[in-house]
Amino acid sequence: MNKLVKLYHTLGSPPSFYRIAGYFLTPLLLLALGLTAYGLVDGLFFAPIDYQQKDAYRIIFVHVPSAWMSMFIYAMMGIAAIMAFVWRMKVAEAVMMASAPIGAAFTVITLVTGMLWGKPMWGTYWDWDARMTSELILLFLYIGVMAMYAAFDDDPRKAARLTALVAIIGLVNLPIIHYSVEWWSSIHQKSSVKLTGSTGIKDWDMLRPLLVMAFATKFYYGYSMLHRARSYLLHTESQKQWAQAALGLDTPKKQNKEQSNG
Amino acid sequence: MQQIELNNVVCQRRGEALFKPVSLTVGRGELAVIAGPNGSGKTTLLECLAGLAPFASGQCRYKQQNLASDWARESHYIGHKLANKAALTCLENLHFALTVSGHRIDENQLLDTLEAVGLAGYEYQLASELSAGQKKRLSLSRLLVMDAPFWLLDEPFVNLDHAGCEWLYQVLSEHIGQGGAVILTAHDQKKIHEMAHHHIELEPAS
Amino acid sequence: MQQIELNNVVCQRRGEALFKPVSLTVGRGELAVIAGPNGSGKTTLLECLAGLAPFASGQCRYKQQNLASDWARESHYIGHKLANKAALTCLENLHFALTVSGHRIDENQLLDTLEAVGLAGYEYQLASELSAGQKKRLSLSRLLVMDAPFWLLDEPFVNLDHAGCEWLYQVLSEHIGQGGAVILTAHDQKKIHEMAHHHIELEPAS
Amino acid sequence: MIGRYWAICQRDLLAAWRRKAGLYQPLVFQLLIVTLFPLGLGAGAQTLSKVAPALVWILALLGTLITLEHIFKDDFEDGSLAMYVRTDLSLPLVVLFKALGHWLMVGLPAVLFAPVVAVLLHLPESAYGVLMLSLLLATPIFSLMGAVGSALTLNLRSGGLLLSVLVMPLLAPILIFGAGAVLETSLDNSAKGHLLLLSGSLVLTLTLAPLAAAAAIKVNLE
Amino acid sequence: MIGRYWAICQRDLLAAWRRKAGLYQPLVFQLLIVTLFPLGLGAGAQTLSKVAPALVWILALLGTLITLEHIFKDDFEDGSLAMYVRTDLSLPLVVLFKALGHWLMVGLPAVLFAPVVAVLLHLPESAYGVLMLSLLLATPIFSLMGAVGSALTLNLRSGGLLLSVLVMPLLAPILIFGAGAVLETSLDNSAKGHLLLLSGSLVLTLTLAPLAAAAAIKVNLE
Ligand code: HEM
Ligand SMILES: Nc1ncnc2c1ncn2[C@@H]1O[C@H](COP(=O)(O)OP(=O)(O)OP(=O)(O)O)[C@@H](O)[C@H]1O
Ligand SMILES: Nc1ncnc2c1ncn2[C@@H]1O[C@H](COP(=O)(O)OP(=O)(O)OP(=O)(O)O)[C@@H](O)[C@H]1O
Ligand SMILES: [Mg+2]
Ligand SMILES: [Mg+2]
Repeated sequence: MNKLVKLYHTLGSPPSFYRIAGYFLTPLLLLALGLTAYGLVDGLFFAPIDYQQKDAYRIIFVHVPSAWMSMFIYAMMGIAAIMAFVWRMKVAEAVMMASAPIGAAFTVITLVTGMLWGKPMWGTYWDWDARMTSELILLFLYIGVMAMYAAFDDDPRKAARLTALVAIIGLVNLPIIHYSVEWWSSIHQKSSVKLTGSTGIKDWDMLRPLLVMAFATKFYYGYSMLHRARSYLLHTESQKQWAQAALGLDTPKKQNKEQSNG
Repeated sequence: MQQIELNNVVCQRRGEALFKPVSLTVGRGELAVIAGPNGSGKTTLLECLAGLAPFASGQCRYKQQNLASDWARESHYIGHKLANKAALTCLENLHFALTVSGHRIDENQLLDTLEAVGLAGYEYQLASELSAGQKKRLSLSRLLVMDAPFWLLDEPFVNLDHAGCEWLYQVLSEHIGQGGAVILTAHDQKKIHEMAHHHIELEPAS
Repeated sequence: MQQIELNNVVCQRRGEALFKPVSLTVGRGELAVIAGPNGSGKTTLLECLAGLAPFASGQCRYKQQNLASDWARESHYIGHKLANKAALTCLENLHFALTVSGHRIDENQLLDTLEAVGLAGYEYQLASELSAGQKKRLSLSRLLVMDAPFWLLDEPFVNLDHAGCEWLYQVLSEHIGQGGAVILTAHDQKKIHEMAHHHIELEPAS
Repeated sequence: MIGRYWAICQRDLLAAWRRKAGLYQPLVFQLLIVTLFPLGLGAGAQTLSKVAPALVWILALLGTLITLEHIFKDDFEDGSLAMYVRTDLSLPLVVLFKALGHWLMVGLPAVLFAPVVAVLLHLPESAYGVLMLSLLLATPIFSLMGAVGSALTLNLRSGGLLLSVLVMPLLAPILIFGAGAVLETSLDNSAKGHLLLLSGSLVLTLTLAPLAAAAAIKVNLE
Repeated sequence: MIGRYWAICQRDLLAAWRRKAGLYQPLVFQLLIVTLFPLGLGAGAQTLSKVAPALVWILALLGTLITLEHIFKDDFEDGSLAMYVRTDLSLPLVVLFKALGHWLMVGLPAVLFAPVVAVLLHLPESAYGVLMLSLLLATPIFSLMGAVGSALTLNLRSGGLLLSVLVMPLLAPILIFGAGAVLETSLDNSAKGHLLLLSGSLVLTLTLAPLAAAAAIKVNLE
């Protein structure tokens, strides 16, 4: 328990977070790249053809992992937002702001791959199906979070606190979206082709690349988020000594001052 | 003791300290004047004092405690933004300020107050249609009816005419005489410096 | 003669005359000060002079003609509204004012001007993030670069600190010395009255 | 005590009334869109009545959205928000009453006006009751969530659009329930489930939105 | 000389860019409404594609309407409008360039964005060309007429809605021509007549609107 508290405090302080996160960057990036390469090759060339959807289904190896990530990242962002707002943790702010663009990017990928897939499968790029709509709303939530932060370019602390509030409020919206989806589909019988559903995939050769890609995207998120969080911290703490040291501007000014004082 | 104590406080804007640490204790019956060139941080200091922004460092205590609702209730702040509602008449503005801050209201007293600040005849004119000095007078009229002991005034003499300044001097000295306290900022008002018990000159941080 | 002549002019608000008819002739090299208590109509008079509102009665002539584009080009008005764009930096504000009024632009001159008005170091700060006095200085900086001979200034000393006032006195007297002319309003500035060639005291209409 | 909060709400209504504009214009705005839509559609009663529920709802939402910005912004700009914060009033309650003021000005008229729009758009008469009921439940949510958005974007010059972007995704589910309720009724199904969901959302927003908005105001005034 | 007018337009764009919000939010707003409509509708591709032309047009109109207010109001409030009036710039040309700035910020993106909206609403692909062309002709009219409205309502606090009420009836015919053109095309008829009418209106507004707005500004500054 004590160790946990200590870890929390270590990670909570920007300089040590910056340092520790630095160690993880390269391994995470390598893992992400390697797994992606393997997953794509496996998925695009070796996984068996789907008897119904032919080769078009292979887009699933991009679509589904990014769909998962889009939601997972929002949850992470929401948790970071709560920590940022309640405890005013700078590191949590950094994690939150670093997550938003990545999450938005995955959401866009999901939407685009979904649309591309929809054309051959359903004969239309877009239909106002519950899942698509809620994904679109998720994109708006991300945009809202980023726009809120961007609007306060002068005062990063205030911007981060208000943005955290937005992200938290959006979090409340997640289950609502979920239930609205249920309600909605209970009203309208779907005119479109039903999504395969996770239980639909039984073939291990199909499932494997999917899982590999799911891990690859997680690692990528880890890498990209830590990277962004680090530069966020450097940017907002640029006045502090540790940041200047990290930037290689090893405070000759301060030494001068001390000398002149003495 | 009912006094407000500033202990080595510093305010910041965009993450930079604005002035060297300032210490000040203002008790009942005292007047403090904050001076300093344009952009030295007078407004920012008053806003922090009014609780509208946090101090960057240092302690600020009222009645030996950190600033709390007590202080908010017993002080009244008039900044560069005058807090007049453009779409309400002078009378309605005053009426509203009183209601919101939970004071008993007596129409006659309100009319008398408006007359005292030189807005007789403008009771039913919209605040947006007043002249610059009249707007200032309207916001100052709140001081007279709100009976908060501590007044925080940001450049209260600006836009007032000669008579208005004289009147304000008198109001200030009466308020102090009756055990009130005032912290204000001003440029180049010799007379107020003569009246003041405390003089703060903000100096650039570095 | 390049002079502006007011002949028994009256301004009105809500259909009522604000002051007794005023006559005034200001030629090159002269300074006129308009005084009067709050709400006496100084701002309204200046706005009419600036061509932003019509006079209720009387004649106003420039170069023996009714006010026209000549006058608009050769005079510059700074009112209570400072005409700074909140979303632009100081430098951009000045740049824009010059471009729009058709002046040649020299970046170095702009930087020098900002330094002269005491905004060195704030060139790239947004106008919305200046202090009250700095905002005033920014709008005054336009005077220096626009080279209009006639200046119409509504309470130009307000919000300036001591050094700023001194600087403005000097700018005004230099401008007059070089054959410019100034019409301004002010409360309680003895020094400006000493400098002035014309004193107008607005008196209530009835 | 309540009187003091009520004074804030009353003052907003008075100011809106002064400007005249404030009161009847959201309605005229709605009416105009309702007129323009069939014009652009160039279609008969059939298509119209199909899109009617959606349109009535979008209208109510829009009418609210375009007026939200001012809930707190005006108070902030003229300094009166700083005044409220400095009284001993509870900030969440102030928010609640500001939202009430907004609802009385914009939401309530939209509810009362809905039947007119419904007639213009050939909505089946059986659905009028549910239409009004669902709007009555939803418009306060719009005002409350709007208050949160308005508090968040207080000191931004063109906060209006950012506000919409922030608030709309949160209001989308409300729209789904609401329009769904009307649609169900016009298809002779029960709309009970939808209405219950709306009530639930209302209760949730009533409790949470004032707190969130108050927090945003505090941060913004810092 | 033109450079000076262009500076005004440029300055508006810069200020909008500074606020970030200004630029991409009208689009997001449109996208949001497009999302909300089908949500409320709960309907399939068929109904949607029928109402699509009307909806795209109403959206372009709305996006313009909600941003119109600021064309002149900001300049008026901070005193820079008084500055323009006092230079030797021709006021109608100033209006023209202010409208140009507004169009570049709001109208043009709406035009470029229209195909996306059209896809979302299942508009027949054959109609895309005419949709964009008609919007390209009409959005400048919106901005210009909007400038007139904005000039008329300069010094009203909540001018925004009054503005809409003033401007909408004038824009209704444009909407009818425009949506008509798209509708005709999607029914495989020629839209030439409609497009000609739109061009005519554009020429007319280009010449008259700046004069009207300049007159309104003069009156408002008095
Ligand atoms: C723009 C259109 C689309 C969007 C926005 C979209 C969105 C999503 C989302 C958010 C998920 C994750 C659901 C979850 O994990 O709970 C998902 C999963 C999935 N999608 Fe899509 N989708 C789209 C189009 C399609 C199409 C056309 C197909 C194929 C016919 C498809 C097949 C799948 C499959 C098989 C899954 C995995 C389901 C599961 O594991 O639960 N999607 N999609
Ligand atoms: N909103 C803001 N954001 C960032 N910086 C600001 C903001 N407002 C003011 N400043 C800066 O903070 C400093 C102090 O401003 P402040 O308004 O406190 O000065 P002041 O002493 O009141 O000056 P004045 O005498 O001109 O009123 C100034 O340098 C100003 O540029
Ligand atoms: N927009 C307006 N509508 C109606 N009346 C107004 C308006 N603006 C000012 N007034 C009235 O006109 C009179 C003159 O106002 P003006 O602003 O010219 O006074 P002033 O001499 O500049 O005063 P100050 O010294 O306070 O700036 C005042 O009595 C004021 O109430
Ligand atoms: Mg100040
Ligand atoms: Mg004046």
